[in-house]
Amino acid sequence: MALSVWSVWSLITAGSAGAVAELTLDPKLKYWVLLPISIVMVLTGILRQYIMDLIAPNTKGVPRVKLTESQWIYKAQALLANGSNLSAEAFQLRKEHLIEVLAGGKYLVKLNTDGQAPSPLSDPNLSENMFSMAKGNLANFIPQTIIMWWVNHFFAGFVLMKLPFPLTPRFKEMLQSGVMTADLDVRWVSSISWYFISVLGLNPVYNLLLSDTESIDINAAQQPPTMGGPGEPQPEAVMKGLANDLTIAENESCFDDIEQRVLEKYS
Amino acid sequence: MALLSTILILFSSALILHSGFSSHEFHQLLKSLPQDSHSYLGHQLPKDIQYEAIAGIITFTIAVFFSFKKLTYYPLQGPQKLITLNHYLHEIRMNKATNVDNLIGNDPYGEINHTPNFIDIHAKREETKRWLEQNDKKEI
Amino acid sequence: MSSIDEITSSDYVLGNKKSLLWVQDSTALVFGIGAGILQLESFKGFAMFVVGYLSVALLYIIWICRLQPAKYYQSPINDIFIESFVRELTGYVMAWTFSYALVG
Amino acid sequence: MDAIRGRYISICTSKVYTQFSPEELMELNDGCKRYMQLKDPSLGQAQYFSLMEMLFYLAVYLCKDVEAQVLYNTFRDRLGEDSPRLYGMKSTLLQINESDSAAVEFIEKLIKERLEVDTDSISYLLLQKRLIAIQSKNHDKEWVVRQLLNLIEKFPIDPEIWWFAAQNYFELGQFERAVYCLEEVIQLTPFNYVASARLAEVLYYKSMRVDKSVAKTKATLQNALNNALRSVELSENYLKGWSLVALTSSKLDGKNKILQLAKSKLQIIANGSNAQNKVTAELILKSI
Repeated sequence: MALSVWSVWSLITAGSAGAVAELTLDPKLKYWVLLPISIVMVLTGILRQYIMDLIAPNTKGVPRVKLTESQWIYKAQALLANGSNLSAEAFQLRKEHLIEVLAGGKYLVKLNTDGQAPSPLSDPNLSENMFSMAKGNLANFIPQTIIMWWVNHFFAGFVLMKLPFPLTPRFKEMLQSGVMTADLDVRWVSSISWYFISVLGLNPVYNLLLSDTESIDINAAQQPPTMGGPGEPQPEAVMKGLANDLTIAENESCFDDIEQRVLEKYS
Repeated sequence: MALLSTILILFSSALILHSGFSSHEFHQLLKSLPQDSHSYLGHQLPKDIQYEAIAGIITFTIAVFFSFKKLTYYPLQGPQKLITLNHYLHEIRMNKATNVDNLIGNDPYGEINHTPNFIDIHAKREETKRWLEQNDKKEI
Repeated sequence: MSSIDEITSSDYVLGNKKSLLWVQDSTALVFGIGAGILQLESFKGFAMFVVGYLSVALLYIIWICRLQPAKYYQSPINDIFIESFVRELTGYVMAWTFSYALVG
Repeated sequence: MDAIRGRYISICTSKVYTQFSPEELMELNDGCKRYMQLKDPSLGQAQYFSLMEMLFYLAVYLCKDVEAQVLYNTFRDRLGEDSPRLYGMKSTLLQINESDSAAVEFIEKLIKERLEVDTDSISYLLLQKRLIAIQSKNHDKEWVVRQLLNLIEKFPIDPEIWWFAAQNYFELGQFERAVYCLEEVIQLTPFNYVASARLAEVLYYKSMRVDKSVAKTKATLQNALNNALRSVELSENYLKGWSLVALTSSKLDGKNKILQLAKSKLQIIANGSNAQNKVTAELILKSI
């Protein structure tokens, strides 16, 4: 470990002093390879942003009873989480009421499939979710692959640029792919390595260019999570579990020494 | 402040571009020299280009900082007088963060507390009509 | 029950982080371009990044935060110095390589 | 520019315009339109649409029916008819252009045919609320409260219904129930310091009007003080919170320290807040 750290260090410090064979590159390379690749990458990033907005999953309609069911579950969770903002008596009152409601399954939606648990794969909700997830992944993945193929196909087989910092010879295979020179310094790299560098480093550029488009998804954030995503337990089990949690829940009211706290804080 | 910041950013971009171009020219010239000549081996970017580039970077950084403005508000109701606070960012602790709302008379939970969906529209319109009539009378 | 000091306004937390990120992103890119123009190589280039990054962070604390970063960030050291270090480093390296190749 | 935008956005998101007087509405309507014409580049798209929605309701309040219709048409052409906000606007338009019964019919039909089986988390709830609002004119408060309770049974986590129910109970003089509803609001939006202060206020009225025995009055007052303290703990310079702290602690024994603190805080608000708060704080300081 220590050795490798040392060797990297010496590499870094000695990099500029080492005699690097100077190649003279055609300046046209810059204007017809480096710039086009960069521009295309930035543009695809921006385009991807807009496409993601377009294919953002629509909020799907559910029957009203289903909504009621999930809201009661959410309410129990809210009481567990925020119960400390109530006084002890108020908490006790709600606790008893909610335990009764949840354990009794008053708002549970009766499923038509009697007793039979629906197979997870035939659930339309699940496939919908998977589809939207896949769409998101594809929107990320396809442009990347296309650009990589484009760069590899049209700009392969020559040295494009010189990196300003040295690398270990291990990178040679990756960064000089398609350049058939056995002992060329690793700092001379082909176009695919510019692709890699910009994939890593373009985040700040996107942030500067797209800084004012993020506010679109404000509306989506306001909705409370609805139950019934893939792999989540059935609402009946959730309700029973919450009823149990509530039975043992202790209330630690924030009013206990509030006077002291306020006095300390503001005087 | 914003105007100053924009001007500075433009100016510093010009500096950086120009120094980049000069540096480019210099290296093109350098390449036309024989590779083993004395002046090639001991080459260094001319001082004035270096200074220009560094000045460009520093100006840009300062311009970015100048783009921050002190927080300003108008009160939601009452006379419109600009309130300027003496800081650039919002405090995040809840009891301090809500001070701005108190100052301008805002209710961050208004969507709940003003019960906007239960407003009786006809009553509102009646009120307006009455007010308009009174105004007309006054003008006459 | 969480203490009152831990209750924060999430909008403002995010907003403050966003303005910091904007400062860091733009300066990192410009510093990278500058390093390329000056034709800095290896160690000097990285040193320039570290110096630039640190001085921008310090300037931010002094100028924008009024020396009280704890008021505006939940964990000042982490939020200002550590969180976006790698992001800015890669951005810097990209800008550096780009202008190094264009100029040289 | 930032400050102007901030003002309109705040008014729009906090819906405070629903409480404005006609004069203020007029000023807001003109100002907002002027601002929209400037085409501020930092105004996001979502914000733009919310401002447009506000302009629609302003036009309705100000009896500018044609303008409201035009705004609604713009929305419909850009976003389509099927979204909760659009439903709400449509029902309002029906109310002013045709009659209440037309709006009721529209909403009931929509709910029955569509939303009962296929709704997003807002549409059904929003339309039910509107329905109650439209019908409440022809019924008494008891009826409204019954309707609200039915709705709460279906949507137990919507704080707005709870708040409105509390409001109605308060006006009916049933303080105990109003307190319960407000506690629900606080539980659902834990940092709602306005609700805390409102709860303290209701408890204070309860102690004055309903409670018979001394011990009970004291307990209620203590509860009110606690809630008022909670609201100022969440918001340092909250005028209503501090006034209630001062008011309740002056009625209880042995709370001198808190009373002094509240007074000094009120003094600070009287010295350094906006014009409206200043006047109110001074009045309260005099009355205590």
